[in-house]
Amino acid sequence: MSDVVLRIADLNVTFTTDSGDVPAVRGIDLEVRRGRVVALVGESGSGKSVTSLSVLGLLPGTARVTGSVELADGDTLRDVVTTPEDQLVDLRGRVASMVFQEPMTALNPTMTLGDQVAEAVLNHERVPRAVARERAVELLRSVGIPEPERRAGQYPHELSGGQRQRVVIAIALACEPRLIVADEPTTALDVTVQAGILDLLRSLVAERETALLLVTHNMGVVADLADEVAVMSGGRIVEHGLVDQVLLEPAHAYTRALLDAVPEPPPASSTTASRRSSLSRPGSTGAEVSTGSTAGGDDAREVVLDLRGVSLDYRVQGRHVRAVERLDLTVRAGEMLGLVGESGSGKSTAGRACLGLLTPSEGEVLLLGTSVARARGRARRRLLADVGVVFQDPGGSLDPRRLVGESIAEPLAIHGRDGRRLTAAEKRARVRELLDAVRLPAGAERRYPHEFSGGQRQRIGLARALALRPRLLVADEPTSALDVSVQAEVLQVLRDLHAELGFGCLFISHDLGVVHELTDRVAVLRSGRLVESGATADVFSAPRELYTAELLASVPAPDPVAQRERREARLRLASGEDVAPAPGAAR
Amino acid sequence: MTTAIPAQSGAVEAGVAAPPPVRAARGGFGRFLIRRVLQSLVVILVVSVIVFALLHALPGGPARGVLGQQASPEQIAAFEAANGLDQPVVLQYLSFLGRSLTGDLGDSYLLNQSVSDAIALRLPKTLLLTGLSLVVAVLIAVPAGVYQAVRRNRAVDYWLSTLAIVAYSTPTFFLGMLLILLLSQTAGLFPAAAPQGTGIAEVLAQPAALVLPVLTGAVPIVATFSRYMRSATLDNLGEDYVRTARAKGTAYRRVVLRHVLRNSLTPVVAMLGYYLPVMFGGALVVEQLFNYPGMGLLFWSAAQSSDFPVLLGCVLVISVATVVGSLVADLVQALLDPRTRGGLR
Amino acid sequence: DEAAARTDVNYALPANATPNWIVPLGIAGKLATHNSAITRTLWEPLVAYDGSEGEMGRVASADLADEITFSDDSRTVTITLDDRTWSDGEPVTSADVKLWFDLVKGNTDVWASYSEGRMPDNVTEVATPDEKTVELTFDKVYNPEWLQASQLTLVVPLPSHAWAKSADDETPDPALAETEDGAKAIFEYLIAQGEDLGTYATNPLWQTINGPYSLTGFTDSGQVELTKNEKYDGDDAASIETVNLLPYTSTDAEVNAVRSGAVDYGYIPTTGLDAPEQYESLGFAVEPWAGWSITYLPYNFNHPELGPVYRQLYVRQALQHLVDQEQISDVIWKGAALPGYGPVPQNPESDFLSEEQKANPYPFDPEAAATLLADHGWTAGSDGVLECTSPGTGDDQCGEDVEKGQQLAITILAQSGSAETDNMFAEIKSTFDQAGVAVTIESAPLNTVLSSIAPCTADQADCDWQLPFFGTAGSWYFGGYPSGERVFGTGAASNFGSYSDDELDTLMHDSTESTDPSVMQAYSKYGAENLPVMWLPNPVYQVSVIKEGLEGTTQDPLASFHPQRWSWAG
Amino acid sequence: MTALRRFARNRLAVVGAVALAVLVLFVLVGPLVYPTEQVATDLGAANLPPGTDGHPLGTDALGYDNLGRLMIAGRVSLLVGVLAGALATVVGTLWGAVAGYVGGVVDAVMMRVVDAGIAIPAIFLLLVLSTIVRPTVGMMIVVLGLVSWLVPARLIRAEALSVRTRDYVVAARAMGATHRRTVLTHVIPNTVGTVVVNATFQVADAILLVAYISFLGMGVQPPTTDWGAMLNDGINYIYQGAWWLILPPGLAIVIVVCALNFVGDGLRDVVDVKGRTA
Ligand SMILES: Nc1ncnc2c1ncn2[C@@H]1O[C@H](COP(=O)(O)OP(=O)(O)OP(=O)(O)O)[C@@H](O)[C@H]1O
Ligand SMILES: Nc1ncnc2c1ncn2[C@@H]1O[C@H](COP(=O)(O)OP(=O)(O)OP(=O)(O)O)[C@@H](O)[C@H]1O
Ligand SMILES: [Mg+2]
Ligand SMILES: [Mg+2]
Ligand code: NI
Repeated sequence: MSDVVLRIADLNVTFTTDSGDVPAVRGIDLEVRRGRVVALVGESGSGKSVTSLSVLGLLPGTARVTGSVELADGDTLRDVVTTPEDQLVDLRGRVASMVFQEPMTALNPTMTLGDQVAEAVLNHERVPRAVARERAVELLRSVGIPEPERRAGQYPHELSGGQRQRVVIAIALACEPRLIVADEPTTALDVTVQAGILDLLRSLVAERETALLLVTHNMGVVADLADEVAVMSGGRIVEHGLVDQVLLEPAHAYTRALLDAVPEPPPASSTTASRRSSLSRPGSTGAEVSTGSTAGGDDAREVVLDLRGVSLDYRVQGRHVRAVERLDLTVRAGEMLGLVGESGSGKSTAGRACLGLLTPSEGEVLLLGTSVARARGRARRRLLADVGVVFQDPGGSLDPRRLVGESIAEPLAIHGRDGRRLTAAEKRARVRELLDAVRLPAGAERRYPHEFSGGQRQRIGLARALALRPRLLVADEPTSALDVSVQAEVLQVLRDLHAELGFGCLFISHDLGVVHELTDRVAVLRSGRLVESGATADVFSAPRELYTAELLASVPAPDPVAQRERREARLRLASGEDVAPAPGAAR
Repeated sequence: MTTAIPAQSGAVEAGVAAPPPVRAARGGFGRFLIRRVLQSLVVILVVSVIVFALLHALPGGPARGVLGQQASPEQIAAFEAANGLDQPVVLQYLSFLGRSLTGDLGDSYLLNQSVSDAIALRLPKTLLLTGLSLVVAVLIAVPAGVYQAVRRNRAVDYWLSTLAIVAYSTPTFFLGMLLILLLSQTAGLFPAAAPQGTGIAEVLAQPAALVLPVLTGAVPIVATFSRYMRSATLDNLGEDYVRTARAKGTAYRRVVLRHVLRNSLTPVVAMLGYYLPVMFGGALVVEQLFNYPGMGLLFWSAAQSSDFPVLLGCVLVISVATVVGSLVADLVQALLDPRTRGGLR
Repeated sequence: DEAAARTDVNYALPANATPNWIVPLGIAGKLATHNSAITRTLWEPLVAYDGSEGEMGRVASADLADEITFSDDSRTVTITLDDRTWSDGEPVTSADVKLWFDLVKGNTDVWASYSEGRMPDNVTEVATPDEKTVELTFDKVYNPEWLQASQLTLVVPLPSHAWAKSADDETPDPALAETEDGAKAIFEYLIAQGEDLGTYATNPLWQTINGPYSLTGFTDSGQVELTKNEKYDGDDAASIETVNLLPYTSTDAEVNAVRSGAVDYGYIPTTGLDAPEQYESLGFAVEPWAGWSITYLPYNFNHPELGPVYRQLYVRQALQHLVDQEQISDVIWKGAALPGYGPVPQNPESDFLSEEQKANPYPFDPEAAATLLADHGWTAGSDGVLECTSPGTGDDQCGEDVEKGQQLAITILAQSGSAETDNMFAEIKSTFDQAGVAVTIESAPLNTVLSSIAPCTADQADCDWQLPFFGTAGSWYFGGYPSGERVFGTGAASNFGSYSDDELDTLMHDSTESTDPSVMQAYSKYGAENLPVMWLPNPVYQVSVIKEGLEGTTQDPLASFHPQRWSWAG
Repeated sequence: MTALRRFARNRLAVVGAVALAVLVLFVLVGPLVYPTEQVATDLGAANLPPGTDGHPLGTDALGYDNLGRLMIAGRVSLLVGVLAGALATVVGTLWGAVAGYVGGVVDAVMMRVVDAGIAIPAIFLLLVLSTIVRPTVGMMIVVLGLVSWLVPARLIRAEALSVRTRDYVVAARAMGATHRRTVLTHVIPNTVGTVVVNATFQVADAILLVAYISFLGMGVQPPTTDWGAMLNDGINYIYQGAWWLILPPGLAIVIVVCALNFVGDGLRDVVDVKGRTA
């Protein structure tokens, strides 16, 4: 037997839906060998997740599968498509495990994280429960969850998006499987943690010869980790080859387009020369112009969002835990403020507070000049009519029982437009427009959220946020699940709209490339505190805080060669931190 | 609206100035309990006022019912004077309240017993029988409902559904009759009467006689609970976490048992909270059919014969059971689903 | 055979009616028949008057009186006592009779069988010339039959040597009862003891008895065990050693017990009469137990609109013609109710019953009804309901106070909870409707019905009831003597419809206070013809099932059971 | 259209819908096709066994043709059952959803009201009501609804407590949706499984309760009747083996409830978009 761990041959997956059959995967062949990392990239909705789900036989009941998916169990290859469920159980987790794309809903809400991780251990190993639990804590630690002992006793809803994603990764690593299928394992992670996870995966591959099927849209990650790349489009693999070859000399038109769309990574750090991608996006100049104007300080513009010394607490096991400490932020009309920071640093929490979903224990949130906390009833509604929201969890924030069209039209239904109710036809027209803007096919409005891919759902959420003409947009990781080409287009839509409407925007993201490209100013959060803020260009080119520099250095570049350099630079920086803290680091 | 923002998720309680960490925990729950107990007292008080008012709104008063159609006006007047019924309703209520607070529920008009004796005699028996039915029912219904959900839209599911519906739409009385006819009078397997005798021990000593009444009481509950269980399980089987659990290599059975079951118990827990007052109130039909005098019968005959003190006593017992049931259901749900713990504050 | 070997009988008590009183002094709410039946097996009355021997009359073997002699002027009665002893060996004496009078006289406010002007008010003197003789003097002349059947029967000689005290540790002293306070104290003491159900089988007070049975078991749930009184020295000795009185929570529970053989003497629902074989095959005889009662619907003669209509005899006659008692009894009640045409109970037959009542003056005859109404100016309106179109007092007119346009539309307020009753009124509604008398049936629990039909005058707000029914178990049970002054007498408490008729009043007065024995028959005739109420079939007390081999079970129409007469054949 | 198709795919749901339609035809059109005397009694022809004198199901104690009676009775049972069941479900669901969703003081007050309602035994309430209200079909529906909305209120509140923590509800809130809108479009639809199950039980309850409240004098008045009452009357004849008095009304009730249940399941399938994952 060769080293083949996974062999997919002529795989076809078709979904039966109300609106007819949806072919998701159309005859793909793929092989993953021991110790190899195969990256599956491609357009959002091209069938990456479906392919990875089929590896573990986890497709929903509405899927029809033909072809074969063989997994190597010891020396035998077993076809997942034909193996009955009760035998698959033995393979899952032990031979192959999976990291799911949407970590927010992937965890059981009523079970502690420790138990959920320990369960994976207990499924395949005969160890005492206590041992399994210890192992769970170790796993949580290895994926970079702070205070793993305490976190093990917490429930999923008490974690940030990135933390949950790491728990899901911990589960996948639990039994040291021969193959890990990781579906966008780092989408919700900030770059530093992402770098850590990538290091972890790399060491697994290197030491245990674990095979990795990595689905991702982040070309930087591909460049950093992958040996081979398969590019998917429209359910087919259009190009497959070694990483250097595909990334540097793409053969297929689609691959080229994809790479073209990669946003320019920010400078790695002040000490590292940034290797600019030769293909800078044309739109980026526009962004820079506007950045320039903001930097000039146009304080006459109306303040649409004003956080004044806001502190936010959560209550965990009866104790108050501070998530955000005395945060000051302002967003002016027409301004885009990027909020970046480590996973779990309180970005989403701050975002929720802006919308009045959390009441600050200190300080005040002024939305369009009014305190959200004090606004009630009609006043509150009128206030929120001018605010668009994108939630971090694209799946969870869509009502599973409503058609996508209804969800997108919901703000219209709530607020009408210009103080008037819209007719059904008007709504339908607006929904079409929005779907088109976020590059979703017509007809999508008649399907349900679960029938979409992760990236598609995220775009649905974005479409909903833009349905009205907001004066303020609070977007929590609005593009994390998008492949670069779609992301580029969506960002362009955002930018155009922004130019047209002049809304203010709080843009929460861990993707520094996007932040760099899009925002005028940036604020950096760490452990709930604002550590640095200023014009994006300034902060990114000359970070005052070591933390910021570290963040920047962690951004992987989409060029394998360049990425190797960046990685080394980052490691240097990290070790340098121990020796001599950068001047001006206020801790 | 002056309440907290509802959309605040479960355990999140932002906006409260942070008290010392550890005391906050106990204080939070302790305060919740105190508040609930106070609310419960109000409920019980209100219920007693309503029932009292309704009783006195009934035309004619209790005398006719107690003394019968042959009673003379003098006797009726004497009866009313003796029982304080000639006083203003408010005074009557206050004196009832005063006595209840000292634990004296008064004497039955008809039973030649004090109300507390009458209740003390029947309550344990009723609790035993209905409690057994409930336990049996839950033991059958929960697995049955889960099984049906797992086998959704297969023949078994249809058959069990139909069975549950048939069982539910059969009047309990008829069901009991059928069981007696088949299992007792034709097959001779079990006695047709529930265990006779006063004490719990005596009742428990006759397990064969318990079978039919417990079964009769359990069948409708099985039907109810299994339907709710099926539905809730179906909801949860569609959740993403099920897929995650399966991906870990957890066998489907275990996924259902360890993950889905717990998350699907919400309606059953809510129903269980509701069954507590039912247990205290007794199951009239079973008691009537199986010659097992309990709370149901006590209440029913008191209602029929205008035995006000007994009626009020029973209602008090039932209201206490209601508020306790509702509290327990809330606590259990919070225990099962950490997201809802915000409600406990 | 098997039956011969048995020494016990299991008797089913009425459903959901557990015994709760045994003291032979009744108080409010404790008067249920099964209570007094149990009491009577422990303490014999002074005079027994019932139907336990097949017809209504005195049952001398079951009482303590020997001879009852009325004086010529009928003002006094001399009663000599049987030569009997209490279970503790003390003789039964005239003092024991006197104790009863003393106690009841001093406590008329609590003694439940009290009725003003009757016992003990009508007895002006109780003399005890010797140990075995009692002489009662009455305030006026009364009908001796009435006295015997309904007044003397109330008297229960009490063991003065044991009970004439007001506390456990006192020495009994019959003289104590002669003072008013003493009487009250003793009464109170006895009642208080009687309120302790748990001690019924053990309290020494209740061990001093003179009846054929003693009480040996009394559980909280109402199960009673009677054991043959070995010290009994009367003529009514028991044959069955142990009688178990079993309580049931419902008829269904009882029927199940019957079918499983746990009951020797029980009852079944009326539907059982449809197919008695099912019980006969189990070794039971099915026997309806007729009650000494009448069943009727009182007309509310003071109803603002319908009162004047009801006051017209021809209307009542017409309506009575529309009630098909025979069919209702046979088909709906399956024989578990017997037609009744007048104020005197018809089963068993008695000397009180007139030929006229027996013959039914107003048999089912819709045509006769139609004629009667048509002849008095009632014509059908557009909706088919009869309407008075010719008001006035002439012979062919509607009658006094009946207004033009008054519709013959009646709301019957019927007792709910019985299929037979429901069906009976569905049937009545159907025949009435066809005859142009619109009927609306409302139903409510017995209590509600009774509470909402107090005698009233037209100007009272709650005088809006028209024709109520409360007779699923018989509307009115009589004592031994079926005189109706409490039901039909002008102004009587239970005369709900305020019926008032001078002639009937006279007849009823005479039935108690004249010595003419034929007066009851005249009353029976007049009541049957004048229709103070609407007569309906009288439901039986219960449909009994009696185990084959159990003898001596003649069913007393007074609904009392006499277990001492029972025996197993063989 | 897709909803209809989704519904139609659940074959049992279609069977249920058809059965309901057939029953409605049976009670509405039946008497036209098979006319019988249902007003005047006929004691001469009472208690006939099936097949005699052209009575396919025999006659009852008043001589009414049983088959014809089944049709008449069904009108009341279906009307009262469905409407009272619907009333209780709607009121209970709304109440519970609002309480669970809004939370806080509102929840406490609303749920204590439910507690109080549950603590007052229904028997007692009906008994008192029977002395106050006149029995009409409308009144019956209201009264039955009044005593049965409490359990769904509790059930739905429990569900709402967990639904309100979902992100999509939070999202609706953040978009400025009114409580009303959130409850109606997000909270309740996501408790639909429980609502549907409860609704079928409510209908069964209501149909049987009509007979029960007749006992207290609040039921339908002669010559009308309902299935529950027919069944109760019939049960008296159980030892005689008079199946024709018991089975037809019993089956009718079971069919209605079963059919509604299957229709409910079908509706659930329409809303339950995720379907099976196993
Ligand atoms: N409901 C909750 N209960 C308790 N703790 C919470 C809750 N939600 C978040 N936290 C904690 O608050 C901190 C900040 O979380 P937040 O979701 O704001 O992070 P974030 O910056 O959005 O991170 P990410 O990039 O991973 O999404 C984390 O440590 C998290 O564990
Ligand atoms: N359950 C389903 N029912 C119907 N269609 C589905 C279902 N799941 C996925 N699809 C469709 O299948 C296609 C492939 O989806 P998949 O999730 O594999 O995309 P993806 O490549 O992972 O995209 P992304 O990068 O956005 O996650 C999409 O067009 C999606 O709409
Ligand atoms: Mg995907
Ligand atoms: Mg976040
Ligand atoms: Ni509000």
